[in-house]
Amino acid sequence: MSDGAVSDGLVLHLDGFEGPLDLLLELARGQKLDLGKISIVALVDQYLAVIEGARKIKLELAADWLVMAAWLAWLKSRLLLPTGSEAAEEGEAAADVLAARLRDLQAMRAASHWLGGQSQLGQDVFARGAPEDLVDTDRSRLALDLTGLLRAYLTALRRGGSRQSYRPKPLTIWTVKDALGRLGRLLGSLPDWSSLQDFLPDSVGTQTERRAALASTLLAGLELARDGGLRLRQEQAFGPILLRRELPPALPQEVANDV
Amino acid sequence: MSESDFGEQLRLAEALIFASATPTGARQLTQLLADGVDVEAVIAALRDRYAGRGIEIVTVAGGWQFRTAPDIAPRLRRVIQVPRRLPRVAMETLAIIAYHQPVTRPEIEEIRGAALSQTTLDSLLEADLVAPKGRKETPGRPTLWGTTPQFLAQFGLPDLRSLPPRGDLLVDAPPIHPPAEPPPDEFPPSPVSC
Amino acid sequence: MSESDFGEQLRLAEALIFASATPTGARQLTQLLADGVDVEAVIAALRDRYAGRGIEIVTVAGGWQFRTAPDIAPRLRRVIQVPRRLPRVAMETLAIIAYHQPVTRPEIEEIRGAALSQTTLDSLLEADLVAPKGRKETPGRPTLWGTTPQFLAQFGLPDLRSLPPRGDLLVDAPPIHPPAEPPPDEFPPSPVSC
Repeated sequence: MSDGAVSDGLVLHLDGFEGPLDLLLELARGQKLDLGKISIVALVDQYLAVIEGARKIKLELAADWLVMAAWLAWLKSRLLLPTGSEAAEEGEAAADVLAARLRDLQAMRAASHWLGGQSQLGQDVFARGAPEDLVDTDRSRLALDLTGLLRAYLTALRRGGSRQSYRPKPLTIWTVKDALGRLGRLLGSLPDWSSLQDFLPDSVGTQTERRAALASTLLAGLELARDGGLRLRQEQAFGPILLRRELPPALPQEVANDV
Repeated sequence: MSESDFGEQLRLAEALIFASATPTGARQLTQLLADGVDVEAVIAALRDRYAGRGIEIVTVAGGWQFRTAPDIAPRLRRVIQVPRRLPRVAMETLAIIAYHQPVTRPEIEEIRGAALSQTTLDSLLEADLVAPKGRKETPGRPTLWGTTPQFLAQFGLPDLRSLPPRGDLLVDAPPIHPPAEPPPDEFPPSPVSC
Repeated sequence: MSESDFGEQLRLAEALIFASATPTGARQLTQLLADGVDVEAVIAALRDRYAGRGIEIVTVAGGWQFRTAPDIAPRLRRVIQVPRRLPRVAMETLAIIAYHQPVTRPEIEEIRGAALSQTTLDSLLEADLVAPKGRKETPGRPTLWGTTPQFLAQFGLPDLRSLPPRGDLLVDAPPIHPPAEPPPDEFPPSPVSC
């Protein structure tokens, strides 16, 4: 992208440019005029000439080069209109934008150049090659937080739980079997009629458990009655259920009242 | 060699020793300095120049190097605390001990569903986070473990009752194994006095 | 403060700046030095002491650092391995990021009028000269890029304000239009302090 290449025009190698804007900037500088008084129209002509020349050499030309060419052609048509018309003002505004973009790029080129001229660390100046680390790290303390503890606990429980076979919660219900045992033990010591309630376990807590125990004890009583081990009796509906050990068969007169 | 030339050699040697990542040897200096310059004389002059200053030239394996003056180094030293994290296994074990204390090692293993290494328990003991709390009166009389006051301090807890209740943690109530005896269903399990 | 005490403060400051891998800030020095010691005066005295020597104190990236004198670079490069310089494209991209930060990749491409290759961005990132600075709240939320403290250190800049004003860069190329009305995409949006 030397000046020579640009002035030759037709033998320009576009590959050397970083895009249409780069070429435009180079052309603008090639005018060797005060950049402030550069003619946008002349610039457009030059660009279009270069692109035309390049197309003669290689037909494939990147789209952005052609898009820029089309846009510049449009811009030129606007700039050539008599001043004052709406289209002409549109063109001037567009020329302003182009000029601003070129100025920006030019400024960045200059900035890049300025940076490149600085004494670069590791290139032109060197810092200490073996800096001394005067920092001691004390790792004796522990970093602990409650969230971590809880997370760890849940992880442990989940893992532990997943490896265990399912064990149902032990029943606290007073079963028929329990009632049978208790009835068997207590019945002998009660010679007369006793209420079913008397055979409930002492430790049963909630009301539900108490009712369940009552049902179990009744079932156990019926079971024993069927086997002839005891007798049950209820005077009226929902009245207390009484039970008694089966007496020797010498006294059968109460059978009629048996449940 | 003129005095100003020698001064220039000093500048070069000083810069190279400064910029080198490793000690600068005589061979490197010879390569850099003008022909015929006495390397030892250059070093001696530099040593003089830095005498009594904050930095000095020392002879180390393979050459010369700048070092902070020994009397100053301790004053520049800064201690940065970088707290360690507990390994995951230790954290889990600690959590189980905290929530199930007093608890035996086999019980911890059953809850975690994994074996507990002595190293893990040792690390918790060493950090003074757990301590033995007597023995369980079962065959083998295994040691019971509980947390320490240091545990509370580390987690910023006033007491063990300040641990979030297990019920708040376990919405989906994963199956917690019921120990042989009725489990302490409500939590916290008999906060051990610390 | 007596002269010998001030000398001791010089030694301390010298040692700290010398030992550090990165520029030493005023705050670090204040912490180290005796109460009431004027840090700027200490630095000035150190600067005098190293004037004309092989190493010197420079103000860079928000602090002070010892560096080799620029004039002996050509000699040092014969014995010290230096990395390759950044290619022109990378330098231009870096300049655009420095002046327009925070800036998105499409904006960089717009200014250069050319696509920005991944290699270029990678090389700047790898050299720790640029870093992502959040995202722009526009469709696609593109990453915003800015320079790093390493950028300042590498180019010997005390801060981003030390970059030459854009106007000064264009002395050879005065504005095409009278600057009365700024063009739509005006420049530079005040270099952000790092």
